Amino acid sequence: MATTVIETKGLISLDRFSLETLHQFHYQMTFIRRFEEKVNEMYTRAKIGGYCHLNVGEEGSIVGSISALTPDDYIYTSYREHGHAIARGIPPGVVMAELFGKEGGAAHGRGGSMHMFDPGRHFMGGWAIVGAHLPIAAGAAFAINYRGDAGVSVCYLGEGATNIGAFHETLNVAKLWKLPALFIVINNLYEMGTPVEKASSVPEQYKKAAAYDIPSERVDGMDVLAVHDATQRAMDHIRREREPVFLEFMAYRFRGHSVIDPGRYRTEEEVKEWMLRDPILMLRERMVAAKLLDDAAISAVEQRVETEVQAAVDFAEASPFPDVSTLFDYVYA
Amino acid sequence: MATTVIETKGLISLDRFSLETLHQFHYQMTFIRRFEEKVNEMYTRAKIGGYCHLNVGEEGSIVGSISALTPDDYIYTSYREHGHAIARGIPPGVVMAELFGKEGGAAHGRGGSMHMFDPGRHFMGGWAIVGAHLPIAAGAAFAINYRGDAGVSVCYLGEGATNIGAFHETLNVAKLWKLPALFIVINNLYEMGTPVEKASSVPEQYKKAAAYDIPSERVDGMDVLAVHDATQRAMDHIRREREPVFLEFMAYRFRGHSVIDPGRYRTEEEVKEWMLRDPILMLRERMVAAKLLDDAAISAVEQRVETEVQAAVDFAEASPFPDVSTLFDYVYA
Amino acid sequence: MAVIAMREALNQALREEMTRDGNVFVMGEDIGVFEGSYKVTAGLLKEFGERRVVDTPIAEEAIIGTGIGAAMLGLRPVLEIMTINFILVAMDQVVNHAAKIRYMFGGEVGVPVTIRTPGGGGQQLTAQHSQSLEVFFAHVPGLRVVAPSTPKDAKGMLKAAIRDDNPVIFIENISLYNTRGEVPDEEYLIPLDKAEIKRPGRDITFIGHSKGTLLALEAADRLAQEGIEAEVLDLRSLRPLDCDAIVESVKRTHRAVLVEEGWPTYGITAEVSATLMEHAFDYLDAPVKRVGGIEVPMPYSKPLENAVIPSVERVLEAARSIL
Amino acid sequence: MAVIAMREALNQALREEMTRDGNVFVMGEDIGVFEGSYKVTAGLLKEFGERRVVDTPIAEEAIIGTGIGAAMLGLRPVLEIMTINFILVAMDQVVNHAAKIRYMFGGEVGVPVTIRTPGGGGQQLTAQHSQSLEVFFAHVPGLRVVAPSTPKDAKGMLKAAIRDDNPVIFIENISLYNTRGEVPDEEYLIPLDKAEIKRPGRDITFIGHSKGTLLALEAADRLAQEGIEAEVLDLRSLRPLDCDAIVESVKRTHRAVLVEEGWPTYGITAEVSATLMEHAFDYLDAPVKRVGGIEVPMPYSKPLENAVIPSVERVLEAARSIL
Ligand SMILES: Cc1ncc(C[n+]2csc(CCOP(=O)(O)OP(=O)(O)O)c2C)c(N)n1
Ligand SMILES: Cc1ncc(C[n+]2csc(CCOP(=O)(O)OP(=O)(O)O)c2C)c(N)n1
Ligand SMILES: [Mg+2]
Ligand SMILES: [Mg+2]
Repeated sequence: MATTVIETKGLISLDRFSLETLHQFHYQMTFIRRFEEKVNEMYTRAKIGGYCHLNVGEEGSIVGSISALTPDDYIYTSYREHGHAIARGIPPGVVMAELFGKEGGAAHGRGGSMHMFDPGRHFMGGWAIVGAHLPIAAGAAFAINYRGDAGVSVCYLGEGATNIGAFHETLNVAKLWKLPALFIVINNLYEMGTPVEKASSVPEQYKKAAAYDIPSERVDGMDVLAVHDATQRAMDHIRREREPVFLEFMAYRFRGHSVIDPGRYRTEEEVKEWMLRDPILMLRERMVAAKLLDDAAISAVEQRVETEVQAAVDFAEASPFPDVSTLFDYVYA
Repeated sequence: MATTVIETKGLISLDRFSLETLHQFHYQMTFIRRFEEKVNEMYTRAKIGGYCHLNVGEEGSIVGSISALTPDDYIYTSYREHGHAIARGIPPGVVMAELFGKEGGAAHGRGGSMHMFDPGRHFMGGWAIVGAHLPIAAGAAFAINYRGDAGVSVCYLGEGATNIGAFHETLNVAKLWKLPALFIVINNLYEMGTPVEKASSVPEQYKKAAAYDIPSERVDGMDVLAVHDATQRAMDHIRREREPVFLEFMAYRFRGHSVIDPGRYRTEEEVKEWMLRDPILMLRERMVAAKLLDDAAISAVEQRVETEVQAAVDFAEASPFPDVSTLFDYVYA
Repeated sequence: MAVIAMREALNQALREEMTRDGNVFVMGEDIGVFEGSYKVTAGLLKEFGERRVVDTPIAEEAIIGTGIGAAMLGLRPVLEIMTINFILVAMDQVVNHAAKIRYMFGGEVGVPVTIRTPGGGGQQLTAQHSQSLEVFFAHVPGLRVVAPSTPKDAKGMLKAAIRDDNPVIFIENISLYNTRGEVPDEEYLIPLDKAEIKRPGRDITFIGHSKGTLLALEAADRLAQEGIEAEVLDLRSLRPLDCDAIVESVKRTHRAVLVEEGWPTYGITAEVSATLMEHAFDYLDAPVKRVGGIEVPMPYSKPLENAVIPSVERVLEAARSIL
Repeated sequence: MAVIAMREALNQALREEMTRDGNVFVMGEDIGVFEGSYKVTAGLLKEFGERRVVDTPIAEEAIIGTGIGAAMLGLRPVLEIMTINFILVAMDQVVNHAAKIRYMFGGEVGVPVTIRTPGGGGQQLTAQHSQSLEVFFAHVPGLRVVAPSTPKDAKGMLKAAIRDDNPVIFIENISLYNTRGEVPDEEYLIPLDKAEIKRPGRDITFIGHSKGTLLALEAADRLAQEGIEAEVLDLRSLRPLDCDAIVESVKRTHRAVLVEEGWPTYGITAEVSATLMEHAFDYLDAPVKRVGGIEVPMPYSKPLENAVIPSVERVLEAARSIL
C-alpha cells in the first residue's frame, strides 16, 4: 500500500478464499440482511423505538472487513451498526434484546439501536454523534501503542462524517503519533437526504487522506471479496509500518436513512440500479457460476437464517426489562 | 492559478512596482516594526495588559498582502493583528489606545490587543479562539455572494490553526458554496512552543487545500513583493472564478509567542538565521542595490516612524478610560 | 383563529419572515430537500429556492460560524441545529462568539442570528439525543434564550426572534411539535422577555417553560378538581428571566412548584428558586419545590425512560407536599 | 509542612501519581517543551519522557476524545486544556461522551479521565479568555466537578481525581496559581465530594468555591474586626454538591451569602440557593444572597474589568444587607 491513493480495479479471484470462508461470507451477509428486515418489522410492531438505522445494502462492506480482523483489534462504529455487532460475534439475540430495551441486551437495554457494546469482543460501540467516535477510536490506538499491545483500532464512519471537525483533528493526530488505526468510510452516497456531492467538496473520500499523508484506497463495497482483500492489506500495512490507513468502501443503503425515512430524495431508478449490485446477489452469482453454490444450498442458508433470526427475537422477548430500581446504576463507578 | 499546488520560485522584479509602492512597503513595514517594539515597551511599563502577540518578523506577509486588497474586501485575523490593523489603515493611535484600554481605541477599550475592529475599513477583528474566526469569515463571503456584493473575505490564520476542526469544516463549505474567500496562513513555524512538524502531519500547509480542491500556493512570506504578487493573483482568481484560494506565507516571528514568552523552545542559531531574512532588510537591500534607497532615506523613514509611533502613544495616553457607568453598554442591542 | 400544530406555527413564522425581509434565510442540515428532521422547514425550498434555503454538510461549527459571519454583515440567518445535543460540537461559536461579538468589539457590530433547535426526550433516543441543556445558553450574557410552549407563542416569538438584533437561541421540544393550539389569523409578535400566566390561580404557582408548562397545566387541572386553584406561569424567556412576573405571582400565592424537563441541579428551576429566595422570601409560606428530569444520562429502555421524564404525578406530589 | 504555591502543589500531584502508576500520563497543548501555559507541568517531560508527557496540536476535540478512548482501555489520562474557554470547542466530547459512556453502554466500561483546566478572569484577557463556566459541567450527571481553593486541597484532590474511576473535571483558577499555603509532607488524598469549613463561625455562612472562597475568607476577616463571626464553607466539589455540609452550616448560622467569580444567573450560587430553599427553609432568618461576576462579556479595559470581578466589598455589602 503506497502513501498515494489507489482505486482498486478488477475482481478478486474466488480461488484466493477457502470454501469455508466463502460460505461464511454468504451466510453472514444473508443473516445480517434477514436480521435487519426483522428489525424493521419489530419496529413497526413497536417492539423497538427511538432512532433505528439499518445496514441493508452494506453487508458486503461489513462482513468483508470484519472478517479480516483479529480478536486483538478493536471496533468503533457509528449508530448504523447492528450488522457490525453481529459480524463481530455478538449473539444476535443479545443485539435484538438491546433493540427491545431488555436487560439481556448488549448494553443492558440502556443504549438501544445506536449503542451496541461488548468489551470482551473488543466491540467498542455504537456511537450517535456524527464523527465524534473518531478521536475516541484514536485513543484506543494510542493506548495500544502506549502499552505495546497487539491490535489495531478499526473505526467505521459514514461519508457524511468526513465533513465534521473531529474527523480532521483525528486523522492528523493519528498520522502524527503513528497510531495503529484503520479508518473505514462506508460511502453510501447519502448523509440522510443529502447526496455526497452536496456535502463534500471532494466527494471521493479516499482523497481526503492525502491531507494527512495517510495511505488510502477506494474499494467496491458491494464486493465482499474486494473488501476483505483491501482490509487485510490495510491491516498488514498498519501492523508493519505502524501508521494509520484509510479505506473507502463504495456502497449503498437500500432503505431510508432510518426505518421511518421513506427516502424520497432519491429516484427509484437509482435505487434499482444499485440493487443490481446487491452484495449478497453478487457473491451468490459468482459462487453459483463457480459451482460452489446451488439453489438448494441457498435455500438451506435462508432456512437456517430464518430460524436463527426468530431465535434472536425469542431471546429478546424472553429477556426482562431492566428493573426501575436499577435506574441509577452505571451513572458513576 | 491552477487547482494544483505550486511553490513560488525566484524573485519578483522590482520593476513591476511603482516607486511609490516600493517606498510605501518600506515605510509600512518599518512602521509596524517600530510600533510593535513600542508596544513591547508599553507592556513592560504596564500600560498594556493581558495577552499581547507581536507581528515582528511578519511585516512582509502583512504589508505585501493587505496592500493587494480593495476597500470592498473584508479582513479577519487571529489575535496577532496589530500590524494588520495598521496596514489596513486604522490610525495607529486608535490601535495603541485599544491596547491601553481606552475609550478612543478600535473597540473602545473593550477588546484589547486581540480584538481590533473597524467596520468602516472592513477590518472585522481580531479573534482569540484559534481557528474559530474561519467560519465567521466564510459567513462574510456567504453574505457577499447572497447580496451580489463586490469584495472578497480575506482570513488570516497561523499554521497552528490548521489543525483544529473549524479549519476543516470551513474550507469544505467555502469550496462547496463557491465562496469568494482567501485563506492566508502565516506559517511562522511555531504554535506557541510547538514546531509545525509536531503539530501537522503534513507540515506544508498549502498541501492541505487539496483535500477541498482549493487552489493553493506557498510563498516566501519574508519577501513583501512575492507576497503582494501572490495575493494579487489569488484575488484575481477568486473574483474571476468565484471560488476560494489558499495561500501559505513562510515567515518567522523574531520574538516569543507573546510579549512574556522568552521563546526557549528554539535555538539562538535558528532565530539568527531567520533574522538574516528580515523582510525589512531584504527589501532595503534590493532597493539600495537598485539605487532606489540610501542611508539618508532610510534614516528619514525611521525618523518619521519614530515621531508617528510616539504620536500614537500620546493619543492613547490622552484618551480617557471608559466610564464604569458604561459597563453594560453593548451587551445587547 | 385557526388551530394548528406547533410545527406548522413555526413553519408559518419562517415563511412570513422570509417573505417580509429578503435578508432572512434559513440554513441547516437536511432542511431543504429533506425538509428538516422534524419537518419544520417543509416547503420552504420550493417556495424560496436554494439561495435562501441552504442545505449544509454535517458541520455545526461551519453552520453557526457562517451564520454569525453573515449576520455581522447584516443578513438575518435562521439556523436549524437538528437537535440541541449537536450544538455541543459548536458551543464555542455560540458562547465565545455570538454572545460576545457586540461587546468585545465595543458595540461596532451586532449578530442578528437566530438558532432554532429542539431539545427534550421521551422518544427513546437515548443518552446522546435526549438532553435539554437550556442552562448552557441561559447562563451566558449576550444571548437571548427563549422556549415557547404553545403554537401561538412559538410563531409570535420566532418572528420576534428573527427581527431581534441580538443572537437568539430558540429552543423547541421534540415532544411538542404535534401539540395543537389556536393561532391568530392576523400578524402578531410576542415579546422575547415576558413570561405569561397561562392559567390564573390563587393557591400555588407552577412555573415552567416548554414541556414543563404543559405538565403544570395538566397538574393544575387535576388540582382544580379538588378545589385547589394553581396559577401556571410560563417563563417563555429564560434569558432574561421575567423576574417581575415570577415574583408578583408568588407574592399572591405564597407557594411555588417549578417544573422543567431537564436536570434540575444547576437547571432552569435552580435560578427561578434562587430568584424567589432573593425577591419573595417574605412572602413564601413554604419552601419552593423543584420537579425535573431524574439525573441520569437518558436510558433507552422504555420503562427506565418513563421513570426519568417528569410526570404530572410528580408535579402533584411536589405541590401536595407544600399545600 | 512546606508552604508552596498552588502551581507547585498541582505539579507535585502529577509527579507523584505518574510515579505511582504507569498508566497515568499527561497530554495537552504545549505542556511538554513549553511546560504549560501556566507552567503546571514544568519538569515532567524531562522526568517522564515523551511517551507519558504528550504535546498535542491545537485540537481540543482530539485531545479530549483520545483521552476518553485511552481511558476506556484502562489508561488514566490527565488532560490539560489550556483554559476553560477552549473546552467549548470540545464540549461534545465532555458532555455527550465522557459523561455518558458508562451509562449508555450499560456499565460495561468506564472513563477514568481527568481534565484539568483553569478558569477565571482578572488578568485583562478579555471576553473569550476570562470565563468561569463551571455550571456547564456541574449540570451534567456522569461527571464529577471539583474546584479547589488552596494548595493543600489542590494537591490532594488532583491525586484523588486521577485515581477516581469517573471522568473528573478539575477546575483551576488563573489568579490562584501563585497563592501559597501549607501542604502536608506525607502523602494524602482529599475526597472529591466533601465541602470543608475553612473558617468556623456562628453569625452567617459564606459559601464559595475556588476564588470565591478566598474572597469569603477575606470578608470574614473584616467582619471579625466588627465582632461578627462568619463561617466560610468551601464547596470544593460542585458535582456532587455536599448538600449536608451546606445545610448543616446554615442551620446553625441562619444566614448565608454565596460567592462565585462567574455569572450568578444560572450559576453555582443559584443551585446552592435553591438547595437552601429546599432543605433549610425553616432555618433561614433572611434571604440567601448571591455575589458574583457582573453579567457582561469580560471587558479588557482595567477599570471596567475591575468593576466586573467580585470584590470583598461586594461580599461585605451582601452580608450587611442581611445581618
Ligand atoms: C454532530 C451531529 N450532527 C448531526 C447529527 C444527525 N445525523 C445523524 S446521522 C446523520 C447522517 C450521517 O450520514 P453518514 O455519515 O453518511 O452516515 P450514514 O447514515 O449514511 O451511514 C446525521 C446528519 C448527528 N447525529 N450528529
Ligand atoms: C481553541 C484554542 N486552543 C488554544 C488556544 C491557545 N493558543 C492561543 S495562540 C496559540 C498558538 C497558535 O499558533 P498559530 O496558529 O501558529 O499562530 P501564531 O501564534 O503562530 O501566529 C494557542 C495554542 C486558543 N486560543 N484557542
Ligand atoms: Mg452516508
Ligand atoms: Mg504559528
